[in-house]
Amino acid sequence: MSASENSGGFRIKGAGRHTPARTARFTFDGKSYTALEGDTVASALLAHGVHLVGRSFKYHRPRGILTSGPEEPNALLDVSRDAARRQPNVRATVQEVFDGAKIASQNRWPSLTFDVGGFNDVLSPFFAAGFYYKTFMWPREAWHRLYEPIIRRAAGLGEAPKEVDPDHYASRFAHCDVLIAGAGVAGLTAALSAASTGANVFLVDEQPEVGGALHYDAATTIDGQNGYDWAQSAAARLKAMPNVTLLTRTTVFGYYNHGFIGLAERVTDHMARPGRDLPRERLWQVRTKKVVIATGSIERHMVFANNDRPGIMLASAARSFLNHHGVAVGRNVGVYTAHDSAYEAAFDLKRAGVSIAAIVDCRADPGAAVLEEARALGIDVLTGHSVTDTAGRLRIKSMTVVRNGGSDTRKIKVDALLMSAGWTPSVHLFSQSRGKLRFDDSNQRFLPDIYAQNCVSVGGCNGTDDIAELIEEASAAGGGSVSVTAANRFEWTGGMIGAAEGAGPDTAVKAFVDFQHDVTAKDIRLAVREGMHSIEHIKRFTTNGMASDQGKLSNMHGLAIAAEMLGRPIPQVGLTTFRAPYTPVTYGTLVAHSRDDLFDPARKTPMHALQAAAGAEFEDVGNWKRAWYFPKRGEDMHAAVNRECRTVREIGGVFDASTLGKIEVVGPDAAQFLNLLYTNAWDTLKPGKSRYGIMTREDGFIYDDGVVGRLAEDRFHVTTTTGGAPRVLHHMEDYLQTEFPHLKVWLTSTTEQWAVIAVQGPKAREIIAPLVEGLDISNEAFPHMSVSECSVMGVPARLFRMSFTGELGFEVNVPADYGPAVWTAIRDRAEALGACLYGTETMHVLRAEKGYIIVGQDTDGTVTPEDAGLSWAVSKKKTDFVGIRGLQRPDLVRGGRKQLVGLKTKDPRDVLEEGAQIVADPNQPKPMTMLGHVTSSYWSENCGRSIAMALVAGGKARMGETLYVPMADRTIAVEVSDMVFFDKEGGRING
Amino acid sequence: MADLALNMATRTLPLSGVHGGSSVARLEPASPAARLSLRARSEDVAALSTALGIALPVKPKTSASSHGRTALWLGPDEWLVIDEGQGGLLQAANDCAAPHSATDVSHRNTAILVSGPGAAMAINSGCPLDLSLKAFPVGACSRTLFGKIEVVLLRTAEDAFRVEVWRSFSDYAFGLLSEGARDAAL
Amino acid sequence: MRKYSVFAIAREAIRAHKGWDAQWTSPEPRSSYDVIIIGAGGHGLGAAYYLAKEHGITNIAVIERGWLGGGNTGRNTTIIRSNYLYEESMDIYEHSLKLWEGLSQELNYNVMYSPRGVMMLSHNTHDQQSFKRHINANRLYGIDNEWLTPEQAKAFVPVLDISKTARYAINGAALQRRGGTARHDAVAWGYARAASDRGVHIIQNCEVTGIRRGPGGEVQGVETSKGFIGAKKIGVSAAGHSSVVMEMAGVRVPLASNPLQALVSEPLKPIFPCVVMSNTVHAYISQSDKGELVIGAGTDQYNSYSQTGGLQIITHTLDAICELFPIFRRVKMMRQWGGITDNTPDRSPIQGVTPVPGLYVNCGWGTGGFKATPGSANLFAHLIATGAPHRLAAGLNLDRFRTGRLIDEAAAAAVAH
Amino acid sequence: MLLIHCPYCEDDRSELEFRWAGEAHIARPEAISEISDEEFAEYFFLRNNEKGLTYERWRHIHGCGRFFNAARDTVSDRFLMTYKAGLPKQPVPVADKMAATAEEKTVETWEATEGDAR
Repeated sequence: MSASENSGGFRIKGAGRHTPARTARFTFDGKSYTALEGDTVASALLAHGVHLVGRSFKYHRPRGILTSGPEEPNALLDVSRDAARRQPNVRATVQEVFDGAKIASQNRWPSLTFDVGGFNDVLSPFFAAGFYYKTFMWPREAWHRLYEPIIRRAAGLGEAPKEVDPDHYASRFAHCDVLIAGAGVAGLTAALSAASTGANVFLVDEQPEVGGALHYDAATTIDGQNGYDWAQSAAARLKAMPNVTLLTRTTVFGYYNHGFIGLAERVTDHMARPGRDLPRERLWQVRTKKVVIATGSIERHMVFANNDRPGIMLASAARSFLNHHGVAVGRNVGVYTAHDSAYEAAFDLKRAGVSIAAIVDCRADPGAAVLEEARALGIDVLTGHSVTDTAGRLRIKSMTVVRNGGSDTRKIKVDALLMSAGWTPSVHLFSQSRGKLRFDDSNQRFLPDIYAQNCVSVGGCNGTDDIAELIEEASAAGGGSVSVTAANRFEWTGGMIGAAEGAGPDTAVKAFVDFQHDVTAKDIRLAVREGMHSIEHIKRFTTNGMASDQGKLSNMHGLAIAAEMLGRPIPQVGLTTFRAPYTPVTYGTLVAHSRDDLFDPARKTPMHALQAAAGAEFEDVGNWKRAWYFPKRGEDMHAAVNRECRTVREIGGVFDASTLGKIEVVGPDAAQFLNLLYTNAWDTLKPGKSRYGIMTREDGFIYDDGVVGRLAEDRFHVTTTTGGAPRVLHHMEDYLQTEFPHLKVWLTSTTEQWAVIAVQGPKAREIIAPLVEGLDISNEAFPHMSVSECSVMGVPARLFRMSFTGELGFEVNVPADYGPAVWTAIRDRAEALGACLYGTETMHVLRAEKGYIIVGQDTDGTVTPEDAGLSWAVSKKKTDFVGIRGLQRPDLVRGGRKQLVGLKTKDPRDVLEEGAQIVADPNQPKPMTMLGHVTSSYWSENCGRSIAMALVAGGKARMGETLYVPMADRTIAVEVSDMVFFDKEGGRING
Repeated sequence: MADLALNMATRTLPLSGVHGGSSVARLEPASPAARLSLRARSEDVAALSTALGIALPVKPKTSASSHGRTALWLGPDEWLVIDEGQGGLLQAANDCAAPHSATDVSHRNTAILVSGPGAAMAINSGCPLDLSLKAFPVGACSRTLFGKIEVVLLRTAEDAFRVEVWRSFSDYAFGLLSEGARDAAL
Repeated sequence: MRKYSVFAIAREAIRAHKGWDAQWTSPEPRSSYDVIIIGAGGHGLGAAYYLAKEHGITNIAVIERGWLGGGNTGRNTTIIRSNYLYEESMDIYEHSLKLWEGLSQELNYNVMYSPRGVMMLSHNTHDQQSFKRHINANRLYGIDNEWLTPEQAKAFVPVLDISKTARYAINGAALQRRGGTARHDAVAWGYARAASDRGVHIIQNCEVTGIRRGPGGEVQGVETSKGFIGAKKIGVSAAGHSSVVMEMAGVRVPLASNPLQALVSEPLKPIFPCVVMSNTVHAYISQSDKGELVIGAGTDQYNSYSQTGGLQIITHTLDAICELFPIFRRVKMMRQWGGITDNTPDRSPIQGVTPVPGLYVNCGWGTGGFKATPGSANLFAHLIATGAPHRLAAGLNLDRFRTGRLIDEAAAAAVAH
Repeated sequence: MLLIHCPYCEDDRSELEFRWAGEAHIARPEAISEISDEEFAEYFFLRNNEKGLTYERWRHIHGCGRFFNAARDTVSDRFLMTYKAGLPKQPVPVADKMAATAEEKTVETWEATEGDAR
């Protein structure tokens, strides 16, 4: 047996462009088949006579292959390379066969030929459009519990992947002068023209090879060659030019604002054994100055009874299978058409030795030339006839034909039926660019009219049918000039939209408009009858055009049927918007590199590795990873934190504070600027001193806080919260550039310049003293809230005397690369003295013991400095700062605002839940009146009890009052207290 | 006090020991350099240029190099000055009497050198800038976006770039550049 | 109005569905009405319905620029929940949720309210504190919302990745079981049918171009593309265009209109049982009855009325979705679209009287408008009928921007959706 | 994704490098502490939110870092001009305004009826 016979009994010797010797094996629903390289799954199956490939969405009707391109609504298959590389809903007409492919049909159980869901077809009279809005309402809970699960199981198409996708995806940004979508005659001509000007050109086509319609159209000659061959040589010429990027297997999926184009390139899906480095798909984000849309047109089906049986397909698809793939779609083929183009399918098949049962043409007067040729080839043509029905359960067996207006029917046996209602220009990208369409009444089609971006449509998508005109148009669109001469064999005429005879209007037949969603002509009529007069209502009520092909075949038919029902011209009924993507795009492609470690940068401090080695658990704070606590062997979090808390207060602790935001504020007006941005007064701060500052926004609510050190008259070292750093800098720049541009001051982020090591506790000075040079750090010379430049371990450092624990404390800032070395030295000294490393949890507990707030935890964007007990930090003398007016608004000065207070549980062992709500009367009915909530709550090992902070309405006036925290299982009584739980006198800080 | 020589802190560089890239786009961490974030008004540019020994560029997207120092225009009042040679950068700025802000960012930034015929394409895996030689010639520089982080790009040769990045973003930058370099080779 | 039921369907099935009435009529406008509502989305149609049903006012026109339900009603991701933080928010969203529970029966129209649960993922300590604050407030207010451990969350949503090594590992979740989804178009159609049945005029393809005011400043009617139509009272419920319409009456409202995008996947067999939201990575996702994964993307940063947005918004959302659910990387985006959301400074809606006598406003629902539909409509009807806000909507007034008494859900929790 | 001309960089750059910064030409009141509650609400909260020509601020945050002003049509999202911060509100050239209005009409009709073609 020869290879070509192996690859299917419907291969036509000498036809097609594939090499017979190059085969690939694949399975479909478990059965093994041989294909030729270059076959699509559709052509490979058809070569073996397999038409039945799927079941429809709603009625589970048997379905075959309708098209040969990305507009395919029926033949959606499950394609896998291995268990993890399984892809549902793959178009058989787009997917190229690769050796080893495992392909399965979808939406059927237990098998494709016997599908239980097919019973829906019998019940279909009940399942008219929108039926589910009218029932399933009783009893009330039944929708969610009973009906909906059944509907959901019946709906859906493919099975979602079950395993994590092991493939990777790539992305590229690119720029060009002209991007051309579509590499048919028009696109290639435009590209040759554009490239001749030296412009940077992107030429993009979704098929594996250029050529567009020349794939099926074997009758056109260009520059004296067969059209397809010309296309390949044109592509070769273009590829050789350095200013041209030619991308095939690449879909222009979206045309966005300002010349921004999204492309999805399929890199490996056609390969049997793709290299490991190859991405499966590549996202291109192209910014182009101009777009040439050369996307051609899409053939429409005829809308008539039972037009959906396997074996019924578009005429151009059959030509494509024959002329490109060398496959006959049947042995005895019928044609039903309203357009001349379908005749050429019959001619090609006839010449290839396939019997043509008849051409049924609903028009009385088809083009003379095609009629002539049909006669010459001995093909029976029935003009003025219609196909009113078909028969055959899993494959068409016959068509029923009637003379228009007559009643005598006759059955004609066929094993395939080709149809064409004419061609719909592909205006999707034009429409996505927000251009406006006009209706071409004489040809019943929408065409580009008013452009919203710098783009031009050429060829079929612009309604230009004549090839010479098309070439002229494309050449001009490219901006240069190119000489191409071409000739068609036939001029095409005809076309119709809407239901053909035999689809109604008043019958119960199923004449499909939208195949995948099982929308029939009568569904659309029903929608109109029910008052749906806008095309958008009709679309949504019937779901016409909402399937995964997004109405490429169905929209025009649906529109025409609705217009007829409404008795209004088509343009008045409207056309639904075309939305991106043109064809579905894999999430993985859109995500591209943004996965795993590259999903979101994980920021680590210079001492991260050292802390990890010390056993730290980390927590996420914004993008940062911060050491949370340092469990020793056998310790849980609670035990570790208790030990750390105790150790810091008794001896000392070392903490990585590097993530705190740092901004260097420099310039002669630096103090004046900070006066405006913070509530505090800064001109009184002397160089060498630091101060806690509060930043409010104009509305008066706390926005950020931090310690600000004055290094010199004109230089401040400002710290911010970890999460607040970028927005605080942006906020400062906003005021500086927009409101206070007269100030001579500049802001520089130095967060990452410095590694910051906080050393806290009674022995803090002892720990760092040997490492510090050039500075007397005694309490007298360097008291609390001092700052100075000095040298630590031989490197220039900034040393802060400060404390977020209430203990004697220092923060050692060294240039970041020196962080690990200094950390190691400090840690060694600390551990030798009995101190420990501590993490953010201990930091939180220790600061809460002292009543220090954390912005974002104890405040939430609705808290004023007064509410937080920080009115001392709001200057009363300043006449202006950001927030000064907002703070005076009626609701911000009223009594009874929520104020930050301490809470002590009556049972000291009870630790409140952070976020728990507080009430005065726990026995009131719901909805209860809530007074506030617990913002911070910890077990304090140092206090030997739980401690908490809370925002409580009128809290400061409630000192000593008993309030209640009702939890799900019990109510906890609490006493309102001040917020300082430890060392109320505050002496330790000056140790 | 302990012996200073013993106690002298050593440097630990971000990206130390990493290398990578592909046949068309090599990736290597740059050597440590002194860096200054320099801010000044236009009337003081001349004085600062003299002080630093390098003509601070005033045209957008351009840089200037002299004696191992490179000044990158980042904004109308902002330059990133990189010193890979003589040192004394911060001092030179501080000695200038004209009003300005000079802030040491030597350790804030680190840099990755990307070189080879696929260098631009590797960077374009995450950077929306037009990196054609026409739009971004040798010596061109800009702050921009690379994936989800901010970087400063400097084209040092037709097929070579310096990517300046804040240190905590350097792993991410290197990772994404590696993927871009791999894809550029295909 | 012919009642919808399984029997009605059976009857129609045997006569080719020829007996169904139009769900609503399309009358020519009268010269004047007692009440005109501008905007035939769910809120506007619902307000008309409740005015007719609960307040006995039936001489009403709902005027719509395009087709009814074509604004945000038909463009959102259909999430319903009421587990908000502040009393003002809980009041209106819980009122709404209660109405959702009986809406299909109330309207005799299956709006497919499906309490499949809304789960919010907690990724860090801050999330946990915030979610527990919500859960506790909700519980004391009589609203269901519960804390789940990662394992419990996984049991509820088996495709969830709860591994500790994830970039943003999950440390728990908040679940409102009564939250869920509904069919967005059906809500507009159901209200339209019920309102039309009670005599309300729904006037589509009619653009309001001006609001006419009398000597005392009071409203007299609207100028439209179909001519002047008189009205004693006007309710503005024109999400996406609230600023434009209010400006016609000379009233400025604190709003910013931003594009909000969403997308759906190709249809898949059931894989995703509820709604999952994550504020830390910015994503929310559910699966429609048709099998599409419905994903809400973010808001574009700039003001726009274009109903389009940038691709980067979509890709960032999908980054997050694939991070949470890595098995979805091979799923395909089938369709993306945009709507216009009207956002207030505190991300809470405005419903109340205006400085113009007879003019009432309902706007600023941001990304939360769909879930509020029945509740907002019901209380808006009360406002228009009585001239004073209902107790449950009293806090949503315009004056709060003067006094500073904001309802800042976003500031309180960064839960914007 | 918009393409924005930065008046400082003198270059067209991707929106990714920019951050929108609200309506332009709203000056902070000079004696802010003395204004009334109404005036404060007006200054802090009320925005024009124009449908059509709007003046707004952007910051080239991942570029030169500068805030600047832009005139944009919020219906088509087309930029009519950008100019440096501190300059007074710039009139939009009449021809551009006409073009913008024409475009606005076009696009609005299109979207208003979701595709009613002419």
